[in-house]
Amino acid sequence: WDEPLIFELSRPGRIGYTLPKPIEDIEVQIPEKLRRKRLDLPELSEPEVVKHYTRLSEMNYGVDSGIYPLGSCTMKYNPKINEEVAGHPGVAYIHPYQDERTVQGALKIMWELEQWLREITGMDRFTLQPAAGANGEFTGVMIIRAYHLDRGETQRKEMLVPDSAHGTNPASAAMAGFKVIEIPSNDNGTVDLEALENAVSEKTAGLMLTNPNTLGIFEDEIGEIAKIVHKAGGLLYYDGANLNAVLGKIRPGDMGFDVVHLNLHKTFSTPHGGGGPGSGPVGVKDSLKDYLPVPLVGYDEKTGRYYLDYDVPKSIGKVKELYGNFAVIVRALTYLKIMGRDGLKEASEIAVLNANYLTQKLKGTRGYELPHKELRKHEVVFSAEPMKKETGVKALDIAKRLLDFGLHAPTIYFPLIVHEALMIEPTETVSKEELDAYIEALKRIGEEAYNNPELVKSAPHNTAVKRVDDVLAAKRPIITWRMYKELKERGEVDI
Amino acid sequence: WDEPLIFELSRPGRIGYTLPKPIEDIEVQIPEKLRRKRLDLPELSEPEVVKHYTRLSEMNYGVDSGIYPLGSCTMKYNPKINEEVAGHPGVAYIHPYQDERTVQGALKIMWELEQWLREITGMDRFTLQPAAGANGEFTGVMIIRAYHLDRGETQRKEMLVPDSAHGTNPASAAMAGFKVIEIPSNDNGTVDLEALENAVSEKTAGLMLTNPNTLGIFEDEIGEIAKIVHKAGGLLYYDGANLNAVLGKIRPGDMGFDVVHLNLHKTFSTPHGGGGPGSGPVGVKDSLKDYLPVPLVGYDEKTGRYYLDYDVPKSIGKVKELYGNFAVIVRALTYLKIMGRDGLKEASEIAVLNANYLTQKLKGTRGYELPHKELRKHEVVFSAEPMKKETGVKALDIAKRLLDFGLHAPTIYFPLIVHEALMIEPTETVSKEELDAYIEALKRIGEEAYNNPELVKSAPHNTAVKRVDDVLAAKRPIITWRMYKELKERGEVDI
Amino acid sequence: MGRHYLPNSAHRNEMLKDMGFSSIEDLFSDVPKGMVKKFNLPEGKSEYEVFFEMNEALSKNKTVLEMPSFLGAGTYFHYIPAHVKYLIERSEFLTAYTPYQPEISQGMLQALFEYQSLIGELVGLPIVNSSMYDWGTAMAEAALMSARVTRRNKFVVPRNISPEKKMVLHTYVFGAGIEIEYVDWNENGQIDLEKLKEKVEGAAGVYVEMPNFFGLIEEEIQAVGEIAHDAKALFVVGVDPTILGIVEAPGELGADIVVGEAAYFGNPMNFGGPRAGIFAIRDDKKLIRQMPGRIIGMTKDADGKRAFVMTLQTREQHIRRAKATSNICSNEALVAVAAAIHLATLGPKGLRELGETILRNTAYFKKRIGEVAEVVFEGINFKDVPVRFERPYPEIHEALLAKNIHGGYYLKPHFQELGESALFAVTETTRTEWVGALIEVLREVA
Amino acid sequence: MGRHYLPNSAHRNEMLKDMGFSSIEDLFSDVPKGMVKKFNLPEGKSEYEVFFEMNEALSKNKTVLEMPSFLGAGTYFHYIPAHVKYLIERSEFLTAYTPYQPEISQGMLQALFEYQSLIGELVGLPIVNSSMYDWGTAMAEAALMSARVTRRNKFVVPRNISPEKKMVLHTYVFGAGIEIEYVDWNENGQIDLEKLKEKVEGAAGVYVEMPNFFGLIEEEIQAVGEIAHDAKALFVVGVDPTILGIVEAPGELGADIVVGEAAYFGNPMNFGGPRAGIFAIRDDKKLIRQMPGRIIGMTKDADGKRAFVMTLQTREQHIRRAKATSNICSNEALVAVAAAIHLATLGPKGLRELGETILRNTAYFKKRIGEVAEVVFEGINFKDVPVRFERPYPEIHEALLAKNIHGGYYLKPHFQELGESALFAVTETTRTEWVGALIEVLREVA
Repeated sequence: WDEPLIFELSRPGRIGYTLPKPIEDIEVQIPEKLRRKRLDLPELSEPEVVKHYTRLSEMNYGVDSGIYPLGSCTMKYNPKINEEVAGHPGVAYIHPYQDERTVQGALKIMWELEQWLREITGMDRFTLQPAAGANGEFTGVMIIRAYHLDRGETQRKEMLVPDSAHGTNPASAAMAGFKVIEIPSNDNGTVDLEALENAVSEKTAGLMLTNPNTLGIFEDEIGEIAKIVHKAGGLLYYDGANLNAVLGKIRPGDMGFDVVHLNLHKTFSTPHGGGGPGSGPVGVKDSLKDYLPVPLVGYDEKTGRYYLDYDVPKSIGKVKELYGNFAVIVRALTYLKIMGRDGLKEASEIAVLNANYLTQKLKGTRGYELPHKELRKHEVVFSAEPMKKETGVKALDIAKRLLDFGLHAPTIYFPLIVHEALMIEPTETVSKEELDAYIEALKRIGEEAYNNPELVKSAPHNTAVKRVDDVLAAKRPIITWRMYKELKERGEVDI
Repeated sequence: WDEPLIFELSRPGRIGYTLPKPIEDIEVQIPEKLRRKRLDLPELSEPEVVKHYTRLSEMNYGVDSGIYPLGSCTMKYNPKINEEVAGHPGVAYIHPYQDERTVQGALKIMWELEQWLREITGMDRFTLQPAAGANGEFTGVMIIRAYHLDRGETQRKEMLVPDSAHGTNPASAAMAGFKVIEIPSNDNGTVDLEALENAVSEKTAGLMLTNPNTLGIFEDEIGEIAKIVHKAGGLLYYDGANLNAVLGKIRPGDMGFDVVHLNLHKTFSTPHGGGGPGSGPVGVKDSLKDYLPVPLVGYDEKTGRYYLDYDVPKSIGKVKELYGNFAVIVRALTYLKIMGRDGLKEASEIAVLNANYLTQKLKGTRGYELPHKELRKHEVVFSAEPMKKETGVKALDIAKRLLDFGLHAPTIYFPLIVHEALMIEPTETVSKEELDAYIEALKRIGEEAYNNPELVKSAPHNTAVKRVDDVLAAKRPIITWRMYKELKERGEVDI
Repeated sequence: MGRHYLPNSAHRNEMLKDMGFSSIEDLFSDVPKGMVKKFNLPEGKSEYEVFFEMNEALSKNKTVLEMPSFLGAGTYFHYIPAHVKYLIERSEFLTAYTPYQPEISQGMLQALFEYQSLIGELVGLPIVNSSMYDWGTAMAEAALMSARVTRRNKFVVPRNISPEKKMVLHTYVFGAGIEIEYVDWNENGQIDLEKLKEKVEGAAGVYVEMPNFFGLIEEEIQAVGEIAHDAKALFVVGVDPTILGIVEAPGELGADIVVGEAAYFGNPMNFGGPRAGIFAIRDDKKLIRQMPGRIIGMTKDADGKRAFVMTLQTREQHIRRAKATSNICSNEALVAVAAAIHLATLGPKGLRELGETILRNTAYFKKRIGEVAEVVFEGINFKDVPVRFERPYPEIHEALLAKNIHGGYYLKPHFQELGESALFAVTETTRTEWVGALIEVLREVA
Repeated sequence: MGRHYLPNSAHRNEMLKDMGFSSIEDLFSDVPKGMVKKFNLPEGKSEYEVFFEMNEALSKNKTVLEMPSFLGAGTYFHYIPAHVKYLIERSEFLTAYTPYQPEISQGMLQALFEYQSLIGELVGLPIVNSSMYDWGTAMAEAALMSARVTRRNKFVVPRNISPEKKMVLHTYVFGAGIEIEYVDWNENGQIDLEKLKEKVEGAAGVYVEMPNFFGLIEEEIQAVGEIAHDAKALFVVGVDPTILGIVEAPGELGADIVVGEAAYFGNPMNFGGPRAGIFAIRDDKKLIRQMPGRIIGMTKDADGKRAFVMTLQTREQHIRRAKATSNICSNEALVAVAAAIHLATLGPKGLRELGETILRNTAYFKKRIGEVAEVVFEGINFKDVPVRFERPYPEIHEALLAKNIHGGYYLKPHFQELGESALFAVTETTRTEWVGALIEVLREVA
């Protein structure tokens, strides 16, 4: 259905709030020139606010709505116990500057999570401060930068990034002041060793890599890769976006990585919240721990006390205010404790099982091509290039048509090295029936493309809104109610 | 969409639970003859359970979905703060037999609620034990029975009930062993005084009345009614179902009632839960307090301690295990504290305003008749008798057609004294826009009835399922999965 | 003062004018003079203040999370998986009412049908209603129903049931004039079959519990059924459904009516409420017609598609009024849905494991408590264990409480013959260190 | 061990066989030998055990509900109406990701558009993104953006901002080689305009806060803007948005970029996170092209119906990669939605009343604390008040803590010149009795 904007539901005089009275009615005058004049917020009662956002929520697809195989995003089920624990007043109602003696529970949780993450990654020390994956990447590359500078190697200003990498990798490296050097992939979909050999030099700061990579392919020459980079004096950065594939089985530290960021919201089942909050802890080998952001969490075995440790002499400083997304941290630890060693291993195995099941069942279907190697880890990237060539139906059309079946689309047009890419990551929490239905839908869309391409090109047909015009949105941006109102008044918009 | 039964989603081997291990692995043998053999529960993982019930919830209409003007049910908005407070561990995790010293908070809340209810009703003492309105009614009439018996008036076995009363009134009276005498209504829709005069006798135990009554009409001769019943030696019972109309303005005690039950889920904004839990506290005048169920909640001013008081010498006993629906009680007190004296009064005024607004705007519309007096309180009963006669469209059809507009239907075919009754109770928490839309929909359906009656008769058209066949359901009841499976196997059902 | 819940508060005058009224008082002009009063109540407060006050009060309750507790006696600390609570708090379930309009209530109707179905599997009977208030009222309604079905007016009940249930039963049957006849327990704490035989004649129904109030499995429950049926009485079984993963379904043991507490699944203790009474019967027209409570049935819609609807309503108060099978209207729907979700989560394997775990924990507890006090009855216990002390139990209770441990339920006030006994209970949530701490204190004081 | 989350755990072999594999290890055959290891981690536990453990740990935290607290300094105890939390926990919001498929994500897209719109009204600017990580990172991104827009490499910042924000700023601008120039405060604790003038030349941007770290309203904020603009620098205002019901919108005061903390609405303290950074700009093509973060726009669907979609994505990392305006990908969408719901609930009247109440409570607090200690600066305070003591503040802190009161944030480590000062804060949630208790203790120990 159509739900008006909250501003359009406003009626003068309605109130939705209650507030305690001031302790004492002291008159305080804001200087006239600073006094607020206009304030066009909507006026609604609480029941109306609740109805409005309840309806909006019903116009949204979440992990509890059905399969959500968005490649590289690890949309696994978010256990409700995470929410229950994070709803404890001991999370919401504590202030970050409280005396450490009054927040021992919080510090203990952060400390414990760090211990888990150390063992999972093979790293020696972690910061939980970064708010999301990209914030973690920035932290990691800043640490690499600080490391080289500290050693006087000011020339190490080049960060190597494979062409299959997430966009955040080059962006984060650039933010840290690095020059980004792209490394091509070979026919297997993995890093081209020769190109890597040619790219490394005394300017190399490091290589950012995710393994398995965004094609879902394990970089089987990771040993060689690490050797090349380390030999050149560079460091190896592990993008944890795909850790779910090897969780509990293989450790980035054992693969030769020096720095790693994790996405608690992907790998450790904390909800994605429609785009955040996430949490992107960064772990490093001992050699880099002096560069971590402050504060770290310490534990004094003698007194049994946890504390915030600001004594990190060469720290890069802070990448976010305070200590990180604590409410997300609580959820992740809850998940880890429930899963335990064997559960984590089984989760990644089933995630890999599901992705390969889908790969095997879909491959050979007319219109879809499976480039690179067959064996995948947590995700698979098909190409709809044949379909596009033969019918004009693009990856985007396939994605939209999937919505008609009540299914969420895969990630499309990424990684960039695959044309008409469909990047599918089912995760371990979907059932065989859901996978079968997804495969069935993709096959059916393939048939539709060859028999009735218009049906697919004009999809979706069964959704609340039809295909959304993003070109129009960019051409004449309408970003806020005040912009919209003004344009509307000027007759420049007819929405 | 169609969601399968949870049994149909079952796949052998899946598990959705976790349990702690036994403290010690002691072998205990259940005797062979008592050992469980078959157990055909469904097997699902947690994500599947969550998706299933999420989808089911999306196939249901609640107060947050839109207007829900179910007459006599007072479907007001349920403030979320009620849920927040009721979610405190101090509600969920306390055992009813805990030492009173360890549940002072719970007892205080019960005590405080009683004080509010006393003042609101003009009664002297309350039990919070009844689980729902009907359970409260039973409590109330049992108290009346005990009172008469205690006074040796064993012949008082007749309970008077107006013909406009809720079905629970006669049913509760009958359960308590009373003979039910129906009192007719007069043309105003109120109790026929003459008939009442004729009905009372030395056999009269009491009169059960709701005021305003189920037509939404205030029994303006309540003073006379009370006099007649009391003079005959009977007691006056107040059915609190409609208290929302006079909350904070008029007290049943001041109208002459001796016993009253309230519905916390109706009047005090606790959610209805799809049919329960409710809570039906019963209040009595001092003369009846010795008959209340045990335990009552006491407060010792000297020690400042709250306690459970089992010392009620003539108690009727218990009408439910333990102390009532505590989690509901917590919600009701939260609501009362927020509303306060003026808020309660304003709530009932707006409820009455809304019902009369609807009455005034709808009356005179072709097909709808407004029997009895025009002035209503919290609800109004229209009759679709003219429409039925002229077009064949019945109240049921109107109700179903309303669903097509995304609106919940009113209560229909009740009270029994109005033909083709549409009993509409908007409550105070709907907006003028919602009322206008409802009136508009009723008018439009009226027009449809005269222009295209089939459209209305075959409604609903836009709902998840079409009109549901309740005759079939009663003819060959299918009540459980095991019944269904058996019938299916025998080929006796095709659903 | 709550105006934030009242959208039209801002439009009073506008609406009144529109209707041709000049003030709200016009709308109350039919109220006799002097009847409208100003109430002596506190003024309304902000949500924050009320939240703070209520939080303060509730924080004074000592929860079982803060204080190990061995209370049971009909209320148990089971763990409720978090998703159960989350799902029933979705407002489409939480804020709806009885599904009078099935076309927009299929979600709640199907959820309740699933509840009925899950309970049906559990107790081994095909007809289940969508809930009573609690076990006690369900049992009392079973007594009333037995009397209606058999046209007899005696109901036979063992003495080893809870004082709560006895009181509810007496209140409920008073109006119908049904006599309650009690049967003693034998040396094993279980119903005495010989004494039962003496009392069964002319009975409308015979009731027995699994396990009984003393936590004991009634090993001769089938014989009880046979005795009842031989006397043409209905056989009514009350059951703690958490035992049904390991103990045979009462329906398979001959029960005509099964009652019990559904809230042991999916619902926390809540200081005793809300609960939800199980009510199930055999597929027998005579019984069905007399059954109390709401029933959801499967049917079709106008297109022939599967749909659910409230059914067999002609038994109910809104239609039959004084002649209804019960006065129940609001039931405990949401409690039932929570129980259903928990049951669907447990599945057959989980329910068995739950039963086994509790059985083992109870055996472990008996072994340990036996070191410091006397276990009153032999037999197989499930959750509850009556324990006798040499000292007055209230003294033991005080000593335990002083060490932040809550002991059991004092039995003596209701069962004099058991002396200084208390009913201690464990479940799957009982932690090893709790038992250790209890035994340690008892070693000193018992 | 988590198998309850893994439906296909029961079908491993069946699925492997179907695919022509014989074991899971086949699927890892491309992993170099010896790389797969057995981890040294605890075994998985049941949900109950983990719930119990986590509850035990979290209960060790002393919450502000149990201990009156006067901490502020960038994190404040505001009350969040219960419906806000309820609504954002609806799984359709909670468990979704970035709305890449607008056709099935209109709910989140519209909610974020409304967030942008509400913030737009609040700060008086038409372009708002759908959130940064927090105020600190938003401010740092504003510095980077200012440098990109002006092609200058100096950013001017007053010293009266929080140590946290300074540290974030330094880390963020390091890569871009931007120099941070600090401006002192004057005797009123506000930015010193003369000193600003000395440093403004060549600046990409000038930053100022409302109120500043000392809780003081920057009364000459317009002059700061003029000085910035005169030097062709961008004027960047950081704002605590809870003040904007009573203080003029920064957009109206000349700001080119407004940053701030959205999480003060709708989100609890959470030990400092998650938060959500406000980022808003003027409608200026040059600025828009350089703006960081996700932006939701209104558009049409194929039928011409209103719809929402992520827009202006060509600035972003997934398209522009190394040349993106920021690396941000996941943002704080749900935090922003919570803020929007809270704002919609407050409305204009509520926001004004909130501001007034805090302003009055702060004034009351200043009056009372002035009885026992020295208020460091004159001026109008909002929430935070720097208070100087004669004794070392840590001693005062200990004395307060012993009485179950948490005092303010110790300023000396970061602002030596303020001596034994601490930043005390109040909000609308501060209770009269808290202040009373504080003053009583301070009378004894201060």
